[in-house]
Amino acid sequence: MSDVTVTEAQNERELMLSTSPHLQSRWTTKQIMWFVNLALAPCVISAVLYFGFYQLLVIATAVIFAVGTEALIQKLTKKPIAVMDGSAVITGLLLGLIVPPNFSLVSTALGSIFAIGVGKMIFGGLGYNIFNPALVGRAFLQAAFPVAITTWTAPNYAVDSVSSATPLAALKFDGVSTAVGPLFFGNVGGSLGETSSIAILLGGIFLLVTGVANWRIPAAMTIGVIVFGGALWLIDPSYPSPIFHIFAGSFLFGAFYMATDYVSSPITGVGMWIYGLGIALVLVLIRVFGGLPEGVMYSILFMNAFVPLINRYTRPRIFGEVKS
Amino acid sequence: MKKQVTLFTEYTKGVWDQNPVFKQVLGMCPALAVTVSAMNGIAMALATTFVLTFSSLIISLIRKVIPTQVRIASFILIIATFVTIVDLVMRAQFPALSKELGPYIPLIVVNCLILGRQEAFSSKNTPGRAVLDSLGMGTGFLIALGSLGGIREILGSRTFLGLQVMPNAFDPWLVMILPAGAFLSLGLMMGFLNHMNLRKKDREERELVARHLQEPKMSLEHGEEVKSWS
Amino acid sequence: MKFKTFPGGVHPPEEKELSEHQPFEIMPLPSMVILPLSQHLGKQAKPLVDKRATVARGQVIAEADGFISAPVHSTITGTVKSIGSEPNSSGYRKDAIVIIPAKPKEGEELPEDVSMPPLDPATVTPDEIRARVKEAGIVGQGGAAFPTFVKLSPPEGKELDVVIINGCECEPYLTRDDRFMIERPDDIVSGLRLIMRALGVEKGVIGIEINKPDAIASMEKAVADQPGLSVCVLQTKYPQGAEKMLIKAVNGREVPPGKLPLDVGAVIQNIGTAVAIHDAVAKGEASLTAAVTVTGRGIRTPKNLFVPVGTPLKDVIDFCGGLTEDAAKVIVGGPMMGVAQYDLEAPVMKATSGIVILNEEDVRTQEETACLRCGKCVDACPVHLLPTRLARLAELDRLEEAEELGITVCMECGSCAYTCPAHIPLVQWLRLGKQRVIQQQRKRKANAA
Amino acid sequence: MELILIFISAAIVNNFVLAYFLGICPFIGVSNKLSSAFPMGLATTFVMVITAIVTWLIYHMILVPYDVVYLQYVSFILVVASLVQFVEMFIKKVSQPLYRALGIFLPLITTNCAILGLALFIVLKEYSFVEAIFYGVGAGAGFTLAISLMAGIREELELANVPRPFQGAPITLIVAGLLALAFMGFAGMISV
Amino acid sequence: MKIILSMLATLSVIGIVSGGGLAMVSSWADPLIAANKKAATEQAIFQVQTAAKDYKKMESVEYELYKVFDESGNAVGYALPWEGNGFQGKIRIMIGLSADASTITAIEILEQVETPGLGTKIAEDPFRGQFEGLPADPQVDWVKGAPPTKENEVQTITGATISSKAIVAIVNDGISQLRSDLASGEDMAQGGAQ
Ligand SMILES: Cc1cc2nc3c(=O)[nH]c(=O)nc-3n(C[C@H](O)[C@H](O)[C@H](O)COP(=O)(O)O)c2cc1C
Ligand SMILES: Cc1cc2nc3c(=O)[nH]c(=O)nc-3n(C[C@H](O)[C@H](O)[C@H](O)COP(=O)(O)O)c2cc1C
Ligand SMILES: Cc1cc2nc3c(=O)[nH]c(=O)nc-3n(C[C@H](O)[C@H](O)[C@H](O)COP(=O)(O)O)c2cc1C
Ligand SMILES: Cc1cc2nc3c(=O)[nH]c(=O)nc-3n(C[C@H](O)[C@H](O)[C@H](O)CO)c2cc1C
Ligand code: SF4
Ligand code: SF4
Ligand code: SF4
Ligand code: SF4
Ligand code: FES
Repeated sequence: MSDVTVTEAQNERELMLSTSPHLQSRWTTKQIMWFVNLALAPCVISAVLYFGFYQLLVIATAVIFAVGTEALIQKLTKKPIAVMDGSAVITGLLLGLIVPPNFSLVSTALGSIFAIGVGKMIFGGLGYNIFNPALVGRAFLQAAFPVAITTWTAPNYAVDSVSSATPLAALKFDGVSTAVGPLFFGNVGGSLGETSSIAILLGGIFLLVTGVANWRIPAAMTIGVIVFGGALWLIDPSYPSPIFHIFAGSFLFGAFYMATDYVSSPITGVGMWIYGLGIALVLVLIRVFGGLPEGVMYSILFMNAFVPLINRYTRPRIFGEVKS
Repeated sequence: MKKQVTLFTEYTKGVWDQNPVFKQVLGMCPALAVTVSAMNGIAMALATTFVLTFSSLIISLIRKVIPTQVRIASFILIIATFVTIVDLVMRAQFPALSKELGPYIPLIVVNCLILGRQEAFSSKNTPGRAVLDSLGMGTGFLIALGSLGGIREILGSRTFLGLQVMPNAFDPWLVMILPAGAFLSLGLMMGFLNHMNLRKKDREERELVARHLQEPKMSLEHGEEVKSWS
Repeated sequence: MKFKTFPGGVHPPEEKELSEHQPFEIMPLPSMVILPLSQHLGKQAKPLVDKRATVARGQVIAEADGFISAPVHSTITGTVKSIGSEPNSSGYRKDAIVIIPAKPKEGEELPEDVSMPPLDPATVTPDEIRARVKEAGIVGQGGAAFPTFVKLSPPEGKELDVVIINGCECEPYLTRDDRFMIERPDDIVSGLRLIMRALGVEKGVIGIEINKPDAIASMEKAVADQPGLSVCVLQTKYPQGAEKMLIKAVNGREVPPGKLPLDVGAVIQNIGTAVAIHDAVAKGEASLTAAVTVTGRGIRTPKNLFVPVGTPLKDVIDFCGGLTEDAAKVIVGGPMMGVAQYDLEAPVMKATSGIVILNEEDVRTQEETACLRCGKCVDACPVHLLPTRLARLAELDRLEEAEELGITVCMECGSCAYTCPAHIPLVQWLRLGKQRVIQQQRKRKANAA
Repeated sequence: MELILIFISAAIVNNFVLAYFLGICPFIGVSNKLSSAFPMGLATTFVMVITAIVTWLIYHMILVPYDVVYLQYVSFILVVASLVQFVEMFIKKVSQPLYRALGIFLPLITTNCAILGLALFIVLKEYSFVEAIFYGVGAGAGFTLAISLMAGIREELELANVPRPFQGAPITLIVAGLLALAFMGFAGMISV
Repeated sequence: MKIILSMLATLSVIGIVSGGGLAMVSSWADPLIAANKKAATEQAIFQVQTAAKDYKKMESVEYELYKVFDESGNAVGYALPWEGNGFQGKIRIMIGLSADASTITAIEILEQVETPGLGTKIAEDPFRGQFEGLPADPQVDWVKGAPPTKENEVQTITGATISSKAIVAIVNDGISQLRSDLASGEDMAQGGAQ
């Protein structure tokens, strides 16, 4: 009969035992995280193209300190060092991409340390944090160094860029509005990664197509901004138009990379819609009525706080259960 | 001799072992609100200690005549009286400081540290002990507010007690003197102190275990239990 | 094109091509058979024979004990070697009767095979069908091995309106039901008619996933001139074959937690069960052979086989050319819900539908990380639970909350664990939590009583 | 419009807990379960509205006309305490379920600085009677929002792996700090 | 009954003692507090009108307004406390004006709750100093990110544009109110040195 008999097989190696299911999907935490890093590549490239080599230093600093802090804390708390899962790299990259060009390296490092230390590890590390770590880092920097972090420089290749102010600040504080063209291609002032919509869309669509990022959140945010922003714009056209809302500032960046962070967003489908719409509403309110020119960061952080409640109240109806 | 020691610990317990802020989590509002600088923290702590000590004194003096039903009301009345005195004196003599501490001075009235001590201690002890206890708690409060204020001032404005202590190259972290900074600093401080305490406790436990292990009569079951500790 | 289905579920690689074009083969008699007394859900059967007794193929060697139970027949002619605890493909050792084939001495007569008289499917009465199904010891072939005659005896007053034949075969790898539908469509239809007659139902539906076009064509042809019967084509998705999901897809009804399909007017039977019922009634055959798919990249020649019940797994494996060098895991049942085997002496049972042998590449396990709260498990859960939370609650032993969030509704399909990128053993935690919760519920009930 | 702004300002922009540090003690003490935090928030809102009404009346009808403003702390706290006591008794008589939901919290709230703080701010900001009521409702809504969010987060954190030294009060304070950071987005929204 | 009496008695005794004590302290403190307040106002007036030696509160307008005089008793201008909304809340400032209300002599921040280290820079000299001798004609204007080019302009503080603009708005608002009152013929000139 056969050359390898069952008895031989049993003698040579133990059969594996485990409970069902015996299949696992091919996705792993590590793979997902590195996909996100890959998706950020166009933004990194465009940041360096637009703002110069120094920006690479800023981004590198952010990444190195994020990863370093995580490794250090894991070592100190005698946990396995798991920085190669890539999530700290994401946090670092994102933080590096949302600080202004020419931001001080010392402050960038401080932001990274805070993002990972207080934004993530204090809650128990990957998977347990309530707030988006990169945004926690950035919010800390904004509160610590509000002047430095709102000082923008014009991109290198700006042919005809609108001063050094970001389009949103220009609109809010000087009443100058920016055409959609420059907004789309990145000839505007702004933080490293947020300026070129094309680069962001490239990576963002990659995330959506591969299924890494959940499409519901960006969809809800876009719809929300169009509805809420559009309503105000119709009431008073001197408010920014929905198009402007979408392409100015860090809306796209936030929608694709930051609001979609699994850990700090809801786990239920309905919850994701509520979360996205909530972000859009708060964003429009801050942009239109607030004292700050940009609100993507704050609106996401604000909604992060609601996530536990959203999860709780959007728990799906159990199959076959009748709601009383 | 023994009595003296207890009187002494009556004072010292509040300084550290039962520190009102770090250990009992009482009086958090002033601890967070006024500690934008060390000076403010110290002033608030002194004002609180004053109110605490005098109301403790009065309350322990009259503790036997107050009917239990109106206990709390009487306490609050007495406390409020002393707070008003502090407030008026500060407004009259230290207008600048009074402006800085703002409405947080009157709020000493409802500081649960004060009411808590009256309930838990002064209304049950002799005036001498009540005063010592209050002074101890006051000192503990002072340490907490002073250190919190100090840290926030150094990082947030480069100064300590108004004197510049950090180099000019250091960009002050504005966040430290904002509300968020207050919560974060206190949270991190408490976590750090807990960590030290836990470490100490673990070490003591381990020493205890080690001592036990050396004893020959140790049974095996104990040995197994020990393993799970380390 | 979208076909009918239910919300949720997952879509693992189908892997059916390994065996879907292999027609059924009949496996020769094994060197011995191990016949567990409990091959079904419910009470274990009571043995009727003693050690060293000679038994004939088809003879009842253990009788049903109680209502939810089933008799066991000898599947070969031979001698009872022993009665006692034996390995079992459920993973636990169970009581079984071991029979070795008789080696007839010169001139000795072997007992004749025992069989029941065939009945005419056109005239048989409902009571006769039930009696025959019970006598034949038929149990559900869909996995749970529930005694079939119980399902055919609904309590008084239940309004039934449809019988659904489950041809989904949503487990990856397995192709047994697929082959049945291709090779024996008319017997399936006959079985379905018998079930409908037993239950007094006018409507019969055969649900088949779209990944089995040959089976769909074959069944559609078979029901073409049959009033009341139809084929319902379903989307390929796991666990489309779970009865709640199937009912939802076929007629939109939802079986409430803790209720049975018959509470929404439906009875579901597997393709194999329908064939078995036809065989029992029309041919008088008891449950003696199991139709089994032997497949996976860990076996040399994947096959679809008719195997005498009780055959040790190793004999079946050897018949299929043996294990490959890198075979790593032997699973009885499908890879999503089946049981991994540690002892290949364990026998094929009445309801065994497949033996799947995975190789090292297939079973490569991923490192577990903390939950990322990605929500993929929530999207996947066909009964709309929050697997991530329930698993964590079970892990932390917070059973009250788990109960409140419906842990007992979990049908352990494993979709959540399959989809989880953090590779958390979700269903394993859920299973544990569910058991503990049910224990507590029992205790509470006992205390209340 | 002015009234709505006062409401939003007290509820979100200048949230009592997150910006003024008032009512920290219940915020930390009663925020571990949503099922108690939310009623606590409602009860506090309720007491705040009463406080706003009563202290405004006392201040403008008694203390100022009779020139005994120095009695404000004493009188505010006493009157609020007795009123709450009275309301508690009233609720107990009228509705048992409501009493069970709110009642246990009421006595705790009286000795909470958010209440006295509200009274003092109303005096300090020279609000009119109607403005004072809106301010009270806003402050209560803000407190309810903050404590409910915190409770939701803390229930979530029970499933997390917070390092041991940070469990309890420290992590609560840190979350409060991060919440305060998030709420900073609303800075300048009202007064521009 | 007895208990209730004793409850009442205790509370009343405490209340009376406390009220009496407070009345005493208050009678001592009140004049001092009032004096502190007056001193603060006085100080602010002299800070915005460096030439002033004396001032008088104007009773002819509904808002607070001080007319200031030099050594020789000549009216040199006005000191006008005015308020408006800043970034976080109310800002109250003292505006010093020349006698014809055309030029600002100086301003002083009385109350503000802006962000420390950011909005609070409005009280510091680089910003505040710009108002010294600033012609408010027709009113004050602001520029951002560059030194002023016109006489009546001030440059906003980086990172605190909102607070800076708020100050400019408060100044303009106060001045226009004062001017309209001056123009409407209120006899502002009356009332000489105290
Ligand atoms: C997750 C899950 C998946 C299932 N998949 C199938 C399947 O693919 N085919 C099938 O016939 N039964 C499947 N079943 C079993 C059915 O739910 C049902 O019990 C069976 O079809 C009833 O028929 P029977 O009594 O004839 O076995 C599945 C059950 C579960 C819980
Ligand atoms: C305790 C129990 C009692 C059941 N009673 C009945 C019944 O009275 N009638 C029926 O048609 N099915 C009954 N079932 C069968 C189920 O509906 C189902 O077909 C069986 O559990 C196999 O399901 P599965 O293969 O989907 O797991 C019962 C199942 C269990 C576990
Ligand atoms: C923590 C923080 C505090 C702020 N405080 C003030 C403030 O006190 N005054 C102010 O005008 N803007 C304040 N801002 C608003 C921003 O700095 C705003 O972008 C700025 O007013 C715009 O000025 P710019 O155009 O000069 O950058 C603050 C922002 C943050 C993040
Ligand atoms: C789609 C996606 C988006 C992510 N976005 C962020 C982010 O905005 N900020 C961040 O710190 N980490 C982000 N991460 C990484 C990771 O989830 C994060 O560090 C966890 O919050 C750490 O617990 C993202 C990961 C994924 C898969
Ligand atoms: S195993 Fe249970 S929880 Fe997981 S998907 Fe299946 S039914 Fe849902
Ligand atoms: S699929 Fe896994 S990682 Fe994702 S939410 Fe569920 S348990 Fe968490
Ligand atoms: S009474 Fe006020 S100060 Fe005291 S702990 Fe409670 S909330 Fe804080
Ligand atoms: S009882 Fe009073 S002092 Fe204690 S936590 Fe509650 S509000 Fe604070
Ligand atoms: S604020 Fe609560 S006691 Fe001062």
